[in-house]
Amino acid sequence: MSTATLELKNVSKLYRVGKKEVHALNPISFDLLGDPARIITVAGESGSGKTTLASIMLGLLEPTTGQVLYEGKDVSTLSGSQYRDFRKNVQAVFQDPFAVFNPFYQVDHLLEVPIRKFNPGLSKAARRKAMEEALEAVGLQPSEILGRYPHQLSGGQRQRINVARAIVIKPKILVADEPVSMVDASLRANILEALVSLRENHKVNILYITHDLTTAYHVSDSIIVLYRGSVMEAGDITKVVESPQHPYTQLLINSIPWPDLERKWDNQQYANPDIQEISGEGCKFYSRCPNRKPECQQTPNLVPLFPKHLASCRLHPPKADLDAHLTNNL
Amino acid sequence: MINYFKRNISLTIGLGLLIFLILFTLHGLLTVEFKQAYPLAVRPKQPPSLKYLFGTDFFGRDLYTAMVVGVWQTAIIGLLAGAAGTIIGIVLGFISAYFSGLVDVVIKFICQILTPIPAFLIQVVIASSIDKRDVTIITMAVVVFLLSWMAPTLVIRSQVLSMRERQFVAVAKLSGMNSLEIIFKEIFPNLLPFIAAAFVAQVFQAVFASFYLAVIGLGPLREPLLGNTIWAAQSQSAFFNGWWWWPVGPSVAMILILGSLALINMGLDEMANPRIRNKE
Amino acid sequence: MEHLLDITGLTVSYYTDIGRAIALNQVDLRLKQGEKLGLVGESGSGKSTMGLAMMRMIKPPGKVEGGSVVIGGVDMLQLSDKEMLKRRLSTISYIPQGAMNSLNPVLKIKRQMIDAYRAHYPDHKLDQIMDLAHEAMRSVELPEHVLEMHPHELSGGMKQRVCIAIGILLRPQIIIADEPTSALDVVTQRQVIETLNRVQQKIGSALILIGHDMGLMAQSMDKVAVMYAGEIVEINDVQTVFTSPKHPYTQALISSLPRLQNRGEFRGIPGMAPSLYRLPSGCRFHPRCNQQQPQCQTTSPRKSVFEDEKYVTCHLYEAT
Amino acid sequence: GGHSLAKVPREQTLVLGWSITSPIGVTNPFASTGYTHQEANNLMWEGLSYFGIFNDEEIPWLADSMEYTKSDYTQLTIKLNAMAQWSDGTPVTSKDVVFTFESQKNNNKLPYHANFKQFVDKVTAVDDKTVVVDFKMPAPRFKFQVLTLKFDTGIPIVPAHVLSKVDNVNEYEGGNDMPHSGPYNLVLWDANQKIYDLNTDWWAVKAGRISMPEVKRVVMFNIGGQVGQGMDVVAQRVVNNEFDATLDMRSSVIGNILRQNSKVTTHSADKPPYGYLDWWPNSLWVNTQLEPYSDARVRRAMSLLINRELINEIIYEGAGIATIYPFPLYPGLEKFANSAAVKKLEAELQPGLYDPDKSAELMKAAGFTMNGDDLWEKDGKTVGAVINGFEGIHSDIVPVLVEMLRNGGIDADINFGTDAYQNMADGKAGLYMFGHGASLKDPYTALELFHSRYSAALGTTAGSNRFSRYSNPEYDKLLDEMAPLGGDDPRFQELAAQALGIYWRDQIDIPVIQWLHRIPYNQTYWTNWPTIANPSLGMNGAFWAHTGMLVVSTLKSAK
Amino acid sequence: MFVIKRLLFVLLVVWSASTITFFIPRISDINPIRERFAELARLGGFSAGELEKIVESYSKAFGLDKPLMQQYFDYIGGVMTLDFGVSLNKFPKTVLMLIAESLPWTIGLILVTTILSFVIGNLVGALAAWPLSPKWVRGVSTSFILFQGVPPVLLAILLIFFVAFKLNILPIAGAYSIGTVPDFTFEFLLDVARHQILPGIALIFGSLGTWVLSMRGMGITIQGEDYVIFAEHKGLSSYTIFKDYYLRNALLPQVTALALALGNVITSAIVVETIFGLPGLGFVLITAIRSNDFLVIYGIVLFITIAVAVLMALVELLYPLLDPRVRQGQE
Ligand SMILES: Nc1ncnc2c1ncn2[C@@H]1O[C@H](COP(=O)(O)OP(=O)(O)OP(=O)(O)O)[C@@H](O)[C@H]1O
Ligand SMILES: Nc1ncnc2c1ncn2[C@@H]1O[C@H](COP(=O)(O)OP(=O)(O)OP(=O)(O)O)[C@@H](O)[C@H]1O
Ligand SMILES: [Mg+2]
Ligand SMILES: [Mg+2]
Repeated sequence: MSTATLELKNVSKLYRVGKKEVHALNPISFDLLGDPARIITVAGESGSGKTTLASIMLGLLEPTTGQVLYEGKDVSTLSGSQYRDFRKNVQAVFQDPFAVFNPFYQVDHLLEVPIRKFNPGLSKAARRKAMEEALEAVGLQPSEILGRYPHQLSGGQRQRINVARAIVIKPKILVADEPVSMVDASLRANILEALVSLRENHKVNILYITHDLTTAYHVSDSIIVLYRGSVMEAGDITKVVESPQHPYTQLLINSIPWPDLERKWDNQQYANPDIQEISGEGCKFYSRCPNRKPECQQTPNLVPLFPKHLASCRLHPPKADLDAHLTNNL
Repeated sequence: MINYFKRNISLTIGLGLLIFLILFTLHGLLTVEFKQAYPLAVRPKQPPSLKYLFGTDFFGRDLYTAMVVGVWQTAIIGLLAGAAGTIIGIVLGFISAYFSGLVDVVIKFICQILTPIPAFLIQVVIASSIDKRDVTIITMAVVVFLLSWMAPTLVIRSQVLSMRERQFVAVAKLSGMNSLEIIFKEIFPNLLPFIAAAFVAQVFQAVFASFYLAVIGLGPLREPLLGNTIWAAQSQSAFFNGWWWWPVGPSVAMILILGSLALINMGLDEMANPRIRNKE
Repeated sequence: MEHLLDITGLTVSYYTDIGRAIALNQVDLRLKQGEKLGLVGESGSGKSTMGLAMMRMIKPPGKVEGGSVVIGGVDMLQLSDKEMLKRRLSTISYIPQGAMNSLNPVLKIKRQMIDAYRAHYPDHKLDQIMDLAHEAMRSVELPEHVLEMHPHELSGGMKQRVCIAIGILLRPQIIIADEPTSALDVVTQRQVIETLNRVQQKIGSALILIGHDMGLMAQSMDKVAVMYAGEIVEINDVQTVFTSPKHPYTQALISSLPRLQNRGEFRGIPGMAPSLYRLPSGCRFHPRCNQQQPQCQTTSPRKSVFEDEKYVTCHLYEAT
Repeated sequence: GGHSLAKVPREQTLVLGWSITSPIGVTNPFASTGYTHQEANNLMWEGLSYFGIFNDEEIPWLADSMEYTKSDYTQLTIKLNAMAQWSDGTPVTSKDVVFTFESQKNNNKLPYHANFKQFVDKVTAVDDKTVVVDFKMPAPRFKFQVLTLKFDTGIPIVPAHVLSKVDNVNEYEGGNDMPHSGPYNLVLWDANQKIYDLNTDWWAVKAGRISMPEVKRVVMFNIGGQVGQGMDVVAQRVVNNEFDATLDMRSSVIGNILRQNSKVTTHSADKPPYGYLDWWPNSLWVNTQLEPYSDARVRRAMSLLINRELINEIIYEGAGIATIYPFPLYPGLEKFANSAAVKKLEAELQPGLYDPDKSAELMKAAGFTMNGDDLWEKDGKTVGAVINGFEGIHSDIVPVLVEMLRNGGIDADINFGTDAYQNMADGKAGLYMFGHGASLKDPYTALELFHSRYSAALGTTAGSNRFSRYSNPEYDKLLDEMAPLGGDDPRFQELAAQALGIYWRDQIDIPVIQWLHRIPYNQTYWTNWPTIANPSLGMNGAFWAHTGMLVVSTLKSAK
Repeated sequence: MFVIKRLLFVLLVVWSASTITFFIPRISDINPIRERFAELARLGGFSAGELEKIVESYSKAFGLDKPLMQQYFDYIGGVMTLDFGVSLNKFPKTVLMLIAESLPWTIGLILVTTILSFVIGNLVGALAAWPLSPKWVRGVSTSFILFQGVPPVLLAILLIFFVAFKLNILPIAGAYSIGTVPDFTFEFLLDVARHQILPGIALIFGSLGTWVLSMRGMGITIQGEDYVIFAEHKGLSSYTIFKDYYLRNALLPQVTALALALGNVITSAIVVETIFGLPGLGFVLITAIRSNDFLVIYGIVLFITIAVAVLMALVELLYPLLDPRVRQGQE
């Protein structure tokens, strides 16, 4: 199995709404290397730029600055066959299990189009077979699913079809933007299981986007924590979850409602999330940070603190001997 | 399907009426003698009877025949103008919304600028500036449609814009569809209720505009268009003279045509409204 | 009268083209003053329907088919429409699912509070009402100037807390919060839940938190009621539910939960939740149950009641 | 605003229904685009004399007499009434007459400019009350056509002491207070109505011309619309006694009015045809310069397709008004029509014949063949016979004519558009339904419409009502010889018959109907309307004609 | 800034409308002045040659002899200052004077009926979508929707014939009773009002259906909104919910359509004013159309366009007061 690489170089995004500017994503660089396949979580609260990042990686959104390189080439300048290759190999599973379906078509449409597009040679029967296999792989009964309209299926079924779509295409890189936020606890496990098996069995690199750190902790190998478009902390998932360094990450981890009577929310005084950001220089978390210092008004860099553990916080001095490159720490 | 029609009563009745009108006209067109829709064909001023189902008018037209031909001609004007307006609207709306940028700005701007100009008055200006010998049912339709494509354009545009943001479009893109395929296979089918509603509104406008043009003497007056017949009855003081059947027949036909369209419009509204549809 | 809330045999159906869906089947529930109950279950299991039925807000095609909802000795289902109108918000209040859109976008928050108040006390003076509004805002930790704002100027968490503020405005005896946090991120989620807890404590009402996030239940509830396909299959204190769940469904649910300790393990519940229109015979859970008994396929289990209004509905336990 | 008019009881008020379209405030007869005598301005402006058509007699008015003082009709002497005076007290004198005439002669924006320029040499005031007009050529009809007020022709006399001081008489509105000689003063004019109050100091009463009018106030109420449109609403208002008279109506409508209100009567009382003959017989005018109408056979073929009896029956409820003449059959003209010479021509040429077969023969002879749609065709073109007309007055007849033509293979259609008149005036169209407002006493004026001096080239404007563009030296010769002759001259009668013969033979246009004025007279408040039984001064009952002033002034209160 | 933008937009609209009205008639060879005089010649004794001379002299007076572009700029300049030129038919009256004379009648009729039909139509539409409304409301709303198809002519004739003529409870036609002298007494105003009732009804029914239809669709959407449901949870009376949480929100988008509706109602007003003999703008317009008074036609087209454009701009300026959500996006 050949590998595919997707590289983000100084990618950032600025939205302009009227006169207002929203820095949805501040410059970020990292690559998804093919082997070994991993699951990288991008976490952060609502509006932190997760979906923006995903859309840019998928080539659905033009970055304001920087480039997205697929196999070393800028995706906006790919030639016909390269573009098709990019499309086939970089895929997504989206958050809203209803919105991904075109209400006009039966659910088959979602699976059939990519098969037809990416495997033009297949016969009708072969296509059907591919669809059935994919559905079974996510624990669905093809006969119960095919030929029905999206509104006739439950949210969990729809979400799993969505994952089945990724299986059918067999991409090298999968961006999963909140694939389980809309389903209930018991189904969540099923879907995540399907994602993990994609990595295991098909060597798919997965960017798992979520604000749910519980599941992130369970499925992923490493994590990038975003806050207002900037990376706050990144690294190996167990390291970050078990000993978060950045105050924001600490807050996040502390706020996880673990389904565990042993691990109740502590009484730590958390910063009020209502406080709106002051744009401009400085740490994005400054206004909410319980430990803020005057020097935090200068923008911190993302620096290594431990092996496979980066953070951008002026409270922590960088370890100069460690590699600061984001990719190498994921 | 049947259940759906049971629930969407307006659509059912509207379609029913429309089918009735179509059958009435088709049956009529196959059986009547066209000449009887024009003056001097039958005994004038006869009230409805078995012989003259809808009576006859001052000029000696058989009003049943006039109605058959009139519904047909009115439908042609409505359909032509409606179709033309809607198609232009769809094309421009799609172009504008999908390709955005300068094209969008220009199209949207033109539409917005033209919208406050009362279309009918411009139609009057045009109709009174062209040679009357060229005023046929077709030119009528053209005149009507000339300034009525902006509304569908704006509606389609805004629908496509919101549609474009829907996730299934992103998914289609990821599935390797190109822009054209996305427009026609993904977005277009979902706009059908809106397009149908825009079309119905266009037809409505066209039928009324042709009626008003007749009122000011600008239509193809010899033809038994419904509007022409109603206005002719008014010109001959039909009501005062006791020839009530003369204006009433075509008026009822007009009410049925437009009413059925309004009901269909209402039904399509329900269809396009996800809150209702989702209950299925 | 020991119990504040006493629901018995509550049954609700939805009548649609496909047929009758029994969304709530003979549900019993008792709650004491100040108790906090988590109502969990898969999507579509009837959680919201239960809340709405208590509010008498089931709308066509839904219909309350039987049972009683007694609060403080009065059966809500027997009241006249007008009297029920008075009870809403003042006796029992419901903070709806999707609070994001629950505030009228064109009215100021203040106005929406005043409306709620005036509906119950038409003659009260504005000053009086404003005092209460300020107090409500304080108790959800929102600055008073939020009253002068419009909903679109608030963040999701703030909107949710405004809804809570409205919900407690008249100090109801029972607060039902229907998935108040499912659209929020963890930090905000925590803030909202803690607000809810604090407020509940302050006015001493009972709280029913609807949701399917077991984590939130573990964090803040006293008792948990587990619903499956329109029935409460188990009610137990939170401790028992998490440590030794009784019903096989509850057991499966608990073991499917991700925890710190079991990283990388996934144990979903096999099979699909049944359609309410085509319910399996006998126990509704039996097709997915790993401890199936012969009688499960044929007979519906009855309640096995433990002390303190806790019960389980399963053939594994002796009916009482 | 701000009017404070005295209240006048309904019994003393005359209410007339009319479509008022002229601009508010224009009362000056010289205002070139807005003035019309029809909208009750005839109550303000008077002529030298009037003509009572039904008595066939002249009614001297501002002039006591008006006589040709040279036997070859080259001089006319006018003697004004000694009492005649303007409403501001200034006497009406020769100065006013001379001013009026000179203005017409010198100002090309005035309607009779062409006549004055053609005939009048000089106008001299002999004394305060005597004016002599010298003509360039014999002008036997000038006195009647131009100086006598009747129907819609003739000129009123205007006050020199007012208009001579105005810079541009064509743009001077006049307004409510302009001095005038007629019996009523305009006291209010808005978009809805014009109100005129009686001038109790009217000179004509003092001069013994007439007794003091009983109508104290005239309200001309705007019924809106184009003349002839929306008459059902007007009819209902007549039945309700809101209007005392209105403009004329279709026969079916007036019949229904009479049936519903017994107080309403008509010229012929409650018998058809409910009206009197207007001076405005309607023809299907044909542009004789335009292919294929330039071929007389085609014109004749079209005439042969017109079934005049059917027209009488369908449209006019049996009133026999279909006609073969380009003039109305008033006494003098009826005598001419019944003369032996004309009768002989009629038998020979059969101008009223309805004969589709013969029509088809002529079309074939003209080179036409019948195509698949049963329409005549030549060189791949059908006879594009769009009949231009006015919806208000022609919406009953034109559709029927169209169908008659179509039944005979002529590809006819209707145009009631706003360009109808222009099409015809410019020679763009072939057919036009319109009246001949010309002859009243002898046929000269009607026949003169087809003189080649009016045969303008296509694309240029044909003079008023000269749409035929006919040109025939033989015909011109007859007309030129007739011009200086009086109507009673036997030579004139002989020449006129020959000219009518050519009109019929060449089918210069296609005469269709005599025009009837069917005016409802409501006798609830006012009686003594001019009718057959009670001719009054002999004037026609149209209150909008120049003679309308006489109609109003002679009404008697019903109470 | 926003105000200036809207103003610019209005100017652009007026400019394009005047450009259209300027050029369309010039595509064909109709010369309005000639047309008008030819028509006048019908009555009088003009001869062909004279007529052409008169036409020429008037064309000069109207500036028609100048180069096309010059004419165009003069025209646009005129329009921008509300100077639409003079009426050919009612010379020397200016078009603006004619509009001013007729405007009071039209404003009375059109404004009142448009607003009434807006209110009634939206109320009925909202009630039709409101689940608590009695069944018959749906019937009423459906019949209103069907009523759209009734030609106003027929409605006008029926009303006149049965209500005014047969029953005799309202005047048949006209703006006020014959012979009344207009003044500002209560009696006169009452008389005028009585005369406006039937034409008003005829006009209202024409536009009612559109409002009902769109409001109904809107209502269905709003009625399921979470805030309406939450309002019920708050124990508000259905009246309060209907008024403040449902109608008010559903009405917002309708307000934008109101300005446009005012422009469109003129079409039916033409017919209705003609049949009822009311001297309003529609009546002036149809008279102008029938008598080829081109400058008046264009003047009225432009006047209405300006009015609609200004109204639309006003609505847009005022809209943020009604809908706070828009307020933010603006600046
Ligand atoms: N099309 C857009 N135009 C303007 N601003 C946008 C647009 N899309 C996103 N934003 C803004 O950019 C920021 C990041 O948005 P993004 O959708 O990437 O966040 P997210 O992390 O995915 O949030 P969520 O958890 O709510 O999905 C937000 O402040 C958002 O309001
Ligand atoms: N208006 C309705 N018409 C028909 N069926 C309905 C209606 N509302 C709810 N139902 C059905 O009733 C059942 C219970 O619905 P309910 O909303 O109470 O579930 P829930 O437990 O709150 O689910 P969720 O977690 O998704 O909010 C579902 O199967 C649903 O399909
Ligand atoms: Mg997102
Ligand atoms: Mg729910």
